[in-house]
Amino acid sequence: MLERYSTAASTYAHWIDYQFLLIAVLVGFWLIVAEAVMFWLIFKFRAKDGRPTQYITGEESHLKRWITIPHLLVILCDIVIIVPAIMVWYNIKQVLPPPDETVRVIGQQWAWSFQQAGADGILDTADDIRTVGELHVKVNTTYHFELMSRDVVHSFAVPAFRLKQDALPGRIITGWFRPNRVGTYDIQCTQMCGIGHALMAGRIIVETQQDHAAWLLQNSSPALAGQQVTPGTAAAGLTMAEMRP
Amino acid sequence: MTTEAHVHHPNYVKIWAVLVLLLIVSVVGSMSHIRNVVLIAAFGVALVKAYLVAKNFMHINIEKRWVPYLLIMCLLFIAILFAGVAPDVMKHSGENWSKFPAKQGAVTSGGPATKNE
Amino acid sequence: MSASAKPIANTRSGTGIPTVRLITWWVIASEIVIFGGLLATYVMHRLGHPEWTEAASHTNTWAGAFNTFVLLTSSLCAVLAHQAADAHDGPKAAKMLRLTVLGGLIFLTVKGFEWTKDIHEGFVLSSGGFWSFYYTLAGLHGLHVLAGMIIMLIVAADAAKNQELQRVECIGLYWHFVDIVWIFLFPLLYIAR
Amino acid sequence: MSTEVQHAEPGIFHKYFFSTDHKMIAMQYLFTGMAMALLGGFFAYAFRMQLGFPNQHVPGYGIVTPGKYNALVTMHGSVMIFWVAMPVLIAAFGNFLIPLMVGCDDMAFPRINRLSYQIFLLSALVLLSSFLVKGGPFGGAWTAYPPLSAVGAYNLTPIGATLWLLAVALEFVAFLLGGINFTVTTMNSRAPGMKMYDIPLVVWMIVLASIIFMCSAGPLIAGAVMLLFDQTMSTGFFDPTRGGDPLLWQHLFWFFGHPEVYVVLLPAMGIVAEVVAVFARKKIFGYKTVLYTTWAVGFLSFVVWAHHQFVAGIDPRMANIFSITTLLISVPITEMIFLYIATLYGGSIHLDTPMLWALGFIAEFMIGGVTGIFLGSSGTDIYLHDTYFVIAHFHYTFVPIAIIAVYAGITFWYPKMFGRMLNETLGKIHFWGTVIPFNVIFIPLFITGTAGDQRRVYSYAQFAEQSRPALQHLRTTSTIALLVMLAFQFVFLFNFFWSLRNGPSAGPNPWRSATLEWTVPSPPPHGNFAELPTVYRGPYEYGLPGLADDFLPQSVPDQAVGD
Repeated sequence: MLERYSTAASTYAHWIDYQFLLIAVLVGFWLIVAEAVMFWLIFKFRAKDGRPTQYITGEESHLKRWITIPHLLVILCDIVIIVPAIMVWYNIKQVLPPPDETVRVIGQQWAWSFQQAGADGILDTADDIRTVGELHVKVNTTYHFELMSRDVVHSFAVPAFRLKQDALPGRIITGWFRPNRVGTYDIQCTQMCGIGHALMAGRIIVETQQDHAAWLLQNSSPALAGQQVTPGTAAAGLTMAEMRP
Repeated sequence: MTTEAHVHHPNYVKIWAVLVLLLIVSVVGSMSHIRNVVLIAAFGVALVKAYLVAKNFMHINIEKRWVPYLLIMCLLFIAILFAGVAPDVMKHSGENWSKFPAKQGAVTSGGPATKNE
Repeated sequence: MSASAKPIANTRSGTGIPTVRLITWWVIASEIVIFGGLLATYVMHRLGHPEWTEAASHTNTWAGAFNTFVLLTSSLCAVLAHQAADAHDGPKAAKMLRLTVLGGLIFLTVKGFEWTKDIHEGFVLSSGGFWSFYYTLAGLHGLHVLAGMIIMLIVAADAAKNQELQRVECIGLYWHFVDIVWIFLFPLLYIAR
Repeated sequence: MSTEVQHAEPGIFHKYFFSTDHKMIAMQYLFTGMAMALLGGFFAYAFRMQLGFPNQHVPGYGIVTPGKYNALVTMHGSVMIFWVAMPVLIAAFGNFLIPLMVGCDDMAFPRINRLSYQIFLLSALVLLSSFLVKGGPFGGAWTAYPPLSAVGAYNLTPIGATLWLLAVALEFVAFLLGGINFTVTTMNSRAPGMKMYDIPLVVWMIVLASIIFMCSAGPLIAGAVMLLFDQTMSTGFFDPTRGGDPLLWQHLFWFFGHPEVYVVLLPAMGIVAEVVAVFARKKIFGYKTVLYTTWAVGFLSFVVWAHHQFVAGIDPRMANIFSITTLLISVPITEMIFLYIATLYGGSIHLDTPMLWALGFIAEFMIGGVTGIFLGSSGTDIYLHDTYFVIAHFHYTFVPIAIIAVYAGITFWYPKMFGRMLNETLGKIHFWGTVIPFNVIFIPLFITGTAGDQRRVYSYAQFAEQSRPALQHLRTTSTIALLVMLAFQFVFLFNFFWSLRNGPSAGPNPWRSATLEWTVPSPPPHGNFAELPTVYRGPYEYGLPGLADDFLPQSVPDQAVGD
């Protein structure tokens, strides 16, 4: 159902879409029933001369069951909804599949910057590729992201991936995604982060293995491969301290 | 006009003496550097003191039943707040997150951050 | 509120608790969540930051203990005032209330000296997590003490004329609550190390 | 000052500005709330115009720059919740109705009541003053997450942020005083014979709302002090580099913020209950059950708050707990709605304007309720969080609460407040002119939300997927619908003020209602009741068999009925 409005480009996108559909069907049904009953009652019991009002306290069991039975069914539907909802959550946010690659995502007013391993495939070495506003990833590859913020609360959101996670200063939050469709997708910041909030856009470019390899080669210098440098996280920590007036 | 349960006043000076005694206990107890002794001296005694004041000075024991329940309900809400907030604010790392620079070590490329369970 | 011209609403007692005492209980309830929220956050920070213990060791236990003693004593005066009010002895109640106010005054004076010392030693509101909480908690509590003292003087003035004696008990209730808050602040800020 | 508590008519100045009469204070709250509502509506107009017709000069406002846009959305949210919904639903109706409905002459503490309004007015003025200061009003969203709200260098509105915080804190104090007063009055000052289950639902619900507010606001007041110190004294309560934690504020805020939803919902539910009972000529179906569900909602509202923070960086394990509690709270709410619908069964329904509004509330609120399920279940919230789906969802709850139910209340009690009837035709025009555009505004926003439109963004130019023309059409549609809806509000304003003088005189009980406030003249005199009533039965005795009239007022003794 969601695909109609927003392309699904990651493996767990359709989990969320199915969950959305399930909820839509169940609550849609109950909404229609409830509204229908209500309007039918309004019509059926509109004021007519000579028809007295019935005196009903609501304690009568033969009437009360018309509330109780549907209500129990609603509770049943609640359970039918909550169980898969938690499963989806568990699989997206709690258990992380083993990563093929790890990228570091740093939010700051008002840009996303990314740090990913260079040709040597190790993070925090001199040949790391640092990009701003643009993240190049391989299709069908499981990525872990380490999310952090330099200043205020941001939120790293990729609608096409059904991915959303706030970036908090002073925290590293790890998550994962596995793009399964080549293309270019929006990165949003969905947490009010100041005057430039609407300008804090980015793009995720999902490439085929070959394209990505080519991009990697021309952006990381093999000479520097393997040389340890201070982790980008330290930088994030520092800037926060500096930026305070 | 009230349900005057206040006809009988206990001997307040005696209660006050007990409270002061407890105060001394807590101070002396805190001098010892055995952690548990300090904690009991500090908070166990505080609870007793609070109970004595509430019971004898505020007459909460002879007040309408629902009043203590109301106050306890407020405390319960605070307990709920604590239970909901502590896992994020008190801890320095949890499932797939950790704080830095407090825990710089947790920042290793790849793999979820260290779990603390 | 002055003694004159109460609406009938004020004189009714559907719960069996006089209206003034009822509102006092509700005020205390709402105060519990305010202090409770602040204390809860302080406690979880304290548990999460063992390193704050060092800062906490700079607080003067003796000053705290003395203040606790002062507040306990003032609570005694407050409850004796209540006893006198029940015996319809307005002047005595007023005297006891004024003694309670004196207690509050001593409390605040001691606090004043304490804080000047801390500040001279360079510990101010912004010098670290513990001190922020130290000043915020004690400050909020101090404000309540101050408010209690002011209301108490007004009540005492009425009580001296044998008016509104039922208020003596209520301001007493409030004072005992403030006392209880301090009973917990003392170990939290001064003893726990 | 004490003279006007005695039942003598005070001088004009005292009567209108320093009155301790609960009816006058109710009017002060009502008109302040209406004024603020116009302001909030204007903000909505300004930023909806920017979204519907990007980067064009907005008539009456000008160009909406990013900074101004943030300030507009922030102020719209704050004003509509803190300075419209609460003063009108709780303070105005509470002050006017509680003493009348429980059958006493005034609030238990009239001066505390007056003080409450004066502090509220002050808070409103402090908020408005932030429009005049350097940097303009606060723009960090009504949730004011630090560090953005704590550090001037981040939000660029250092003074505005502090003023916003002060205003909110003052407003809380005002409603603590008012709420305690409501509670005490209802508990202690009821008419003789009015037992627990003889209290009209609206009184019950306003009181319970006040209690919920009282219990939930405390931690946020503490949080407000901390944030104030972070802003002005450079403390580090919410600063991670100094041992603080930004999540702490989010928790404290939502620990208040979610109960707040029910603080405004319950009075609305109460108003609707009164109106439905009167115009369906029916006893509320299962009065006690409604009450029990209300208590359940009240308690559960304290254990769901973190569903606003699923993706905010809280420990993911907590999300499961809060997801379950969130769906739990849907259980009593569903029951309550079902009972309201069941009340229609066997009645004889008169579709006067108040009833239209009340039924409109139920119909629309159900949509708001069910869409909450999408957001409460953690799985889907990952995608929908902070999108326009959320906006549409909570407007489908808040507009029924703060607009539709309020209109139900005003049109229902207007005769009692001012002694004259509103114009029925204008009322119906206003109803349809409000409810239809309301749906046209927010149904498109559900769609843009599911398409990934994020909140609080003044322009989607930067986002290829969001700047699709199809979505822009939807935004424009909803903006135009908003213009229509706003236009129809002037019908109401005209009706309101025109009827003050020209409406037909109402008489004490135009709707033939059974509760106590209809036994006194309209408008009620100072001191309300000539002699204070005694209560003999519940508030909803309609359609009793074997009676000449189809309703039995609460204060008519049984022997007078003759059974």
